[in-house]
Amino acid sequence: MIKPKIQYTRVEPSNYGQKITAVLLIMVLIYICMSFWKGQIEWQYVSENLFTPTVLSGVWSMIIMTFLAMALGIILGVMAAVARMSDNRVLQSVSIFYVWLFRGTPALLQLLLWFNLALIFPHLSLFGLVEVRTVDVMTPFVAALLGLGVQQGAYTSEVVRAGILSIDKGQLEAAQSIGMTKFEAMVRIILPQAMRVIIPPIGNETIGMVKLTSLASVIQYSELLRSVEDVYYVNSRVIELLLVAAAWYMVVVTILSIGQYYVEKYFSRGWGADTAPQKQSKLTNAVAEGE
Amino acid sequence: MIKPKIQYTRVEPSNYGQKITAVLLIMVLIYICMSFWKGQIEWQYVSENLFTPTVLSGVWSMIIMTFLAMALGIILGVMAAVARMSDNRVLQSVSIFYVWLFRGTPALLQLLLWFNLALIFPHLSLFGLVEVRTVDVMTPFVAALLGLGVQQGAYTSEVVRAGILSIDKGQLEAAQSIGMTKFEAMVRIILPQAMRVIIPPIGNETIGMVKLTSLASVIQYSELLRSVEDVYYVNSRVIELLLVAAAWYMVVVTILSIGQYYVEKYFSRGWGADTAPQKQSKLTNAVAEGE
Amino acid sequence: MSVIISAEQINKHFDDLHVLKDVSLDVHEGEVICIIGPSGSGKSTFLRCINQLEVTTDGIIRVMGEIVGYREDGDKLHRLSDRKIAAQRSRVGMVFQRFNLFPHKTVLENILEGPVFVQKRNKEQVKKEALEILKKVGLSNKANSYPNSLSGGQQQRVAIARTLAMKPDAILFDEPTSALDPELVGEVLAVMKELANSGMTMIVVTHEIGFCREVADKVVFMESGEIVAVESPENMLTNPTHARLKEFVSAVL
Amino acid sequence: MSVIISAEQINKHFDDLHVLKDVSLDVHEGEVICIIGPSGSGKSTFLRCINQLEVTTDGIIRVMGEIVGYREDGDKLHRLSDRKIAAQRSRVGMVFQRFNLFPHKTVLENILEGPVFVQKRNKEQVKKEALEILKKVGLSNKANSYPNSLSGGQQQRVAIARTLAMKPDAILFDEPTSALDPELVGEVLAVMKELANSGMTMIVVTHEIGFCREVADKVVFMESGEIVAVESPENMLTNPTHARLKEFVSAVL
Amino acid sequence: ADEMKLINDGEVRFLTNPIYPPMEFIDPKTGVITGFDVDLGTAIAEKMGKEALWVTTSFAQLQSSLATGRGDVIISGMSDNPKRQESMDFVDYVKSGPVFIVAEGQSSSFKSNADVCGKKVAGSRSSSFGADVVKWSSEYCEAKGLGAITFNGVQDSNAARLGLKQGRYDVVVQGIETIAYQIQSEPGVYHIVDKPILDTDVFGIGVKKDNPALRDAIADSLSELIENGTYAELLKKWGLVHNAVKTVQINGVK
Ligand SMILES: Nc1ncnc2c1ncn2[C@@H]1O[C@H](COP(=O)(O)OP(=O)(O)OP(=O)(O)O)[C@@H](O)[C@H]1O
Ligand SMILES: Nc1ncnc2c1ncn2[C@@H]1O[C@H](COP(=O)(O)OP(=O)(O)OP(=O)(O)O)[C@@H](O)[C@H]1O
Ligand SMILES: [Mg+2]
Ligand SMILES: [Mg+2]
Repeated sequence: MIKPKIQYTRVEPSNYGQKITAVLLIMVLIYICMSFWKGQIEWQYVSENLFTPTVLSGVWSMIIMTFLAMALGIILGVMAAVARMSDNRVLQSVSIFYVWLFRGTPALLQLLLWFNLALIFPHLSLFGLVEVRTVDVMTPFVAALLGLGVQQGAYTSEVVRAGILSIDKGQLEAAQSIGMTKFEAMVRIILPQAMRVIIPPIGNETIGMVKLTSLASVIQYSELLRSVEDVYYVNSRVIELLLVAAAWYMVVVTILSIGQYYVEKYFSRGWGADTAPQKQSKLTNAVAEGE
Repeated sequence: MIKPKIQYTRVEPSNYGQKITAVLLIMVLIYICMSFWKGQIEWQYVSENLFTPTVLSGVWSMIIMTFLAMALGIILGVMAAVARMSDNRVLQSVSIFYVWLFRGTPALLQLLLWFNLALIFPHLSLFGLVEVRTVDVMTPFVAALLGLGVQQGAYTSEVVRAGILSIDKGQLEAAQSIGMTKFEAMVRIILPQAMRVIIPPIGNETIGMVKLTSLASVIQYSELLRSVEDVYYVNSRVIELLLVAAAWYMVVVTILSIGQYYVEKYFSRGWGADTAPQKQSKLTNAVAEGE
Repeated sequence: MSVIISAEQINKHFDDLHVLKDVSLDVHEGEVICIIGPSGSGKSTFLRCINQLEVTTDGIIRVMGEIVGYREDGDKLHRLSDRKIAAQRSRVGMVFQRFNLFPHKTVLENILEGPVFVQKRNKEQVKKEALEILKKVGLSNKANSYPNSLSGGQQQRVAIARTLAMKPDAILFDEPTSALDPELVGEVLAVMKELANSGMTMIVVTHEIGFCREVADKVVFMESGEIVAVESPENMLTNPTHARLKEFVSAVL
Repeated sequence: MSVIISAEQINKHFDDLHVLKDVSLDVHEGEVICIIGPSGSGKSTFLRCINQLEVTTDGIIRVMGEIVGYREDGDKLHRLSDRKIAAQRSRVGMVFQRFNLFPHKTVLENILEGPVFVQKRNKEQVKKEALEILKKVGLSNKANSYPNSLSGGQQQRVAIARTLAMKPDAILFDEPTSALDPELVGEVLAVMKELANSGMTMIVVTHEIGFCREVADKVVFMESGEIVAVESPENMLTNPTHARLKEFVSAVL
Repeated sequence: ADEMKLINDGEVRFLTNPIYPPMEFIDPKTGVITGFDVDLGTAIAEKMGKEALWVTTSFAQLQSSLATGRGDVIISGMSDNPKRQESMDFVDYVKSGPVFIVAEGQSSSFKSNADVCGKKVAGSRSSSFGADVVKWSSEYCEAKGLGAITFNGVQDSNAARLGLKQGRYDVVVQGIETIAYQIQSEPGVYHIVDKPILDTDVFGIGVKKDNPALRDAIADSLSELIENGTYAELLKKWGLVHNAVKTVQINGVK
């Protein structure tokens, strides 16, 4: 029943809606930019201070602290997650308590408590061998690292746990059936796969950490915010210096986001050629890629 | 080939490891508690200040701000996520830009910028009808709400997007095949299901928000931290007052966590009796339940 | 008998991949067409094009004589709005391999969703009809259960009920039994048979050769995006004209 | 012929649910046992008990004469450590319905994982053997592919290869073909047949009656946690002694 | 002359950061702002025939709050100095001076300001104390070969005192006007080392540069208060009698 075929030309809608939104939004943007430019902001203070040594060293301290605190957080987080999922009831309880305690209090408070630990423990001793004054150990750097890292660990442990739970139970069983213990299976089979689910939220939290380091300014750790504050306490140019800080934060965060993209890509190896009919992996993919 | 059956008694291992860890950990805990007790902390300041009107009103302001900022964040977040996933390129770009900008800068900075918005826009007008001084509108309360809520929206939009992506594409297709438009399907079918994946991270972020409100103290919004600061600036009992704040934070966070549990339960209705062989829902369950 | 669905030389590309190649097919009122063919041959894509879940790259599809997705204007085809496409789509039902029931709604709510929310029909009236349909598919007692508490076979029968409640002109089935445990296949096929006997126009992609033989009016064999053979169900088994079809049928059996 | 696996009146409860009821079975060297039965009858649980993925609540299982999971001491059974149980487990291979390949490792890495990491055998030596095995299952050219780039049938053959590389005393198959597209079932069954012919001791839970008839030495029919009948594969089809078995076989066919 | 500009005609809005007892702080019992500055501001407003309204903000936000019009004047124990005079005018109202304090137990080793040389000193980083101490150190310590002071700028003077208690710092520097209050509220903890290291520090009431009429009105009111004895009375009430200025000056610090 083949009829003579009419040669139709297809006409797609011209998308006026889209074009109008575009023009409107661009106008709003220009207006905002102009207001910033004409507002009571002295732009030369921004450009002058962007690359002063004080600000640059603040940026550097911020980056260092972000990475060290995240590293500590990830180590503690994985340990807490594995403890939570072990068969040992005691370890389970400790993990739950740890997460509850450190997720429950603000970072600022934890920083202040670590920094002022000497009020509670004036001296620290190592197996009775060496005894040191707490304030000598608990420098602003160490207090910031502990305050931020230990709290991060509590958050990370939940992320890691979700990642582990997202892995099909069959993976554990397959690993066990070739003779691995539960622990070996966790380390060699489950965790590497869980990484794909874990990395995106960890990426978010690293970005969060960049900004959290700003709190360390209260305990004299001289990161970026503290550096620009030092400048504006002298010249009273608050907004201008905050914009300097904002610019640097944006730069660091943007670079981190790009880094996150590549790390994610690395951890999804083996999922790339997704042609086989494995519904489960497609699904986890989708969750994971929702960065 | 049935052999005579020996009646064996099974002996489970006595779990020395577990018991030893338990005893050790309890000893450490007791030691820490005792140190706190004997340390240079004047406990009567803690108990005295726990229920003073200043502190209680701080707690109340913190709770109000948490809920309002989260509400604003969720509204903005859902809008941004839907915009990001729409077919309209302009909306997509706006959404991406929004998320990039507000995730990239610290909350503290955003608060300060909102609070000082008058430096850039001295007056605000509503369609040229009413004109008001920006500082009259931008009270500490409004600035805190905008600063925290708008930033939260950027984070929430990513959570919502991940939730939407986690829903099987078949759901959209089934909804379309009974005559829904993409938008209707999103609202009636996809989002309600995505809630199960969205709620747990939102729970985390609400807890984060409780603590984030402490930043609003810099712009004189009188939440909890600000209230205890007011007290310790006068009596110099910093650690004691911080412990008061910590106690309140723990209480609020714990209550929220319990609330989160019930909300999650509500949104998993229909997934409860998980007996049917639907691998996909079992999996998302596992991800979701990793609170 | 009038033509319900007609595909006229449709083509579909996914980027460089040419998935459907000049596929033409007419489905008449009350006809049951079975489509068989190896994996990746484009069976699902064909159904999805009919239901506009995919947009064809060339050729036209008509349902009840009306071109889908476009408004005809001389030799120009203007793309319809989302809302209009949705309305067209609701006139052809679709049953999916993986059921795709809405897990957050009960069985009854799943069935009411289309007629009440989309078609804006009277809720009480639809409810009565829905219970009727549920009875027909043998699930009267499950109206208030959630889908995930049902077996796969029960879920698929609910999916069929959901489609029926829309009063479609035709129903497309995409491998409706291949996600089911072997023991559960029978109950779904039984419902489909009854449906066919009641005169519903159906296109069924399936590997159940037995079902084809018993119910189909025509069997369409697809391979690499082309309709290679259209056979009567009797010939397909005993005396297929096409060599590849012969090979395929004996492999699947 | 020696007994490789013997189950002696084992019972398994999940809380209140009594899933295995006094199940006893001896499997001799080189024997192929097929287990069939309706969904939920405890077939998977039985295999999982043998491989200690579940702990029995009563009764004992021996592999090569050694009680699994426990050390015998007079009339007492002392639970073994995780490490020892893992070692016992590696002596019986297991092939799962959903393949369970490690998606982050290549095919070759999947196969090497057990022998190299667990059994600490020489990597180069094992690699040679692994390539040999891959050749046997017809996948020499896929050694460096990732599992998700393979079809289901190929994945299942890799899973079999992974198990073989462990040089197990017996292999348990839990519905190895029921997650596969119909066209892909054949290639996996072919590998399993060859394995059976080569003298491997196997327990196969399956719905493929054809395979049972051709390869099995005994067919075990389970229902509600009990072994209801043990038949020769010939009798099962033509003249089953048990009424329920007859019913089941004709339903599945 | 220019007309006096106020945000709302009948009231003077005072910007202040109430964390600095006894100058301004929140009374923990009532939750109400109080202190010397508060009393003085209220009196000045009264003299001008206006209502006094208190707007609190952090110290770093005072200047921008003045610029954005959240308040008409700043009165918050803010030192008058030439840098700040670039963005506002000051009506000087109280003398101050940074003074060293140590923990009571250390009092024997800190007999005079010279003993502070070579030690770790902490002070609020948003104040001018840091610059003062460094300058003093180079003039008095290093010049005499006594070793430079290392200055730690901390969050506020509270944090400095907290560090002092833990032995993190040897000495705290803070305004002479506040130390009496601290010693009274924490008896037996602190010891004042010596006289203030500077006697030229003056607190000023800040007014926007484009509002000279308001500045002059405040200066006039303050002069009247000094003359009629109200000023002296308030100083006495808050234990600040040594901090009195003789006459009102505008931008007195050069
Ligand atoms: N969204 C898509 N993007 C790109 N390629 C696609 C898409 N959907 C399908 N294809 C490809 O189109 C071809 C036909 O797919 P289709 O699903 O229609 O086959 P099928 O006959 O239904 O196979 P099966 O029996 O496996 O369901 C395949 O090669 C497939 O990979
Ligand atoms: N972990 C578990 N917890 C509780 N009940 C379980 C568990 N695993 C299995 N069961 C129950 O035990 C019974 C036997 O299950 P099993 O999986 O062994 O059946 P089967 O014969 O393999 O069925 P199928 O053909 O569907 O795979 C079922 O009723 C099942 O619901
Ligand atoms: Mg298909
Ligand atoms: Mg099973």
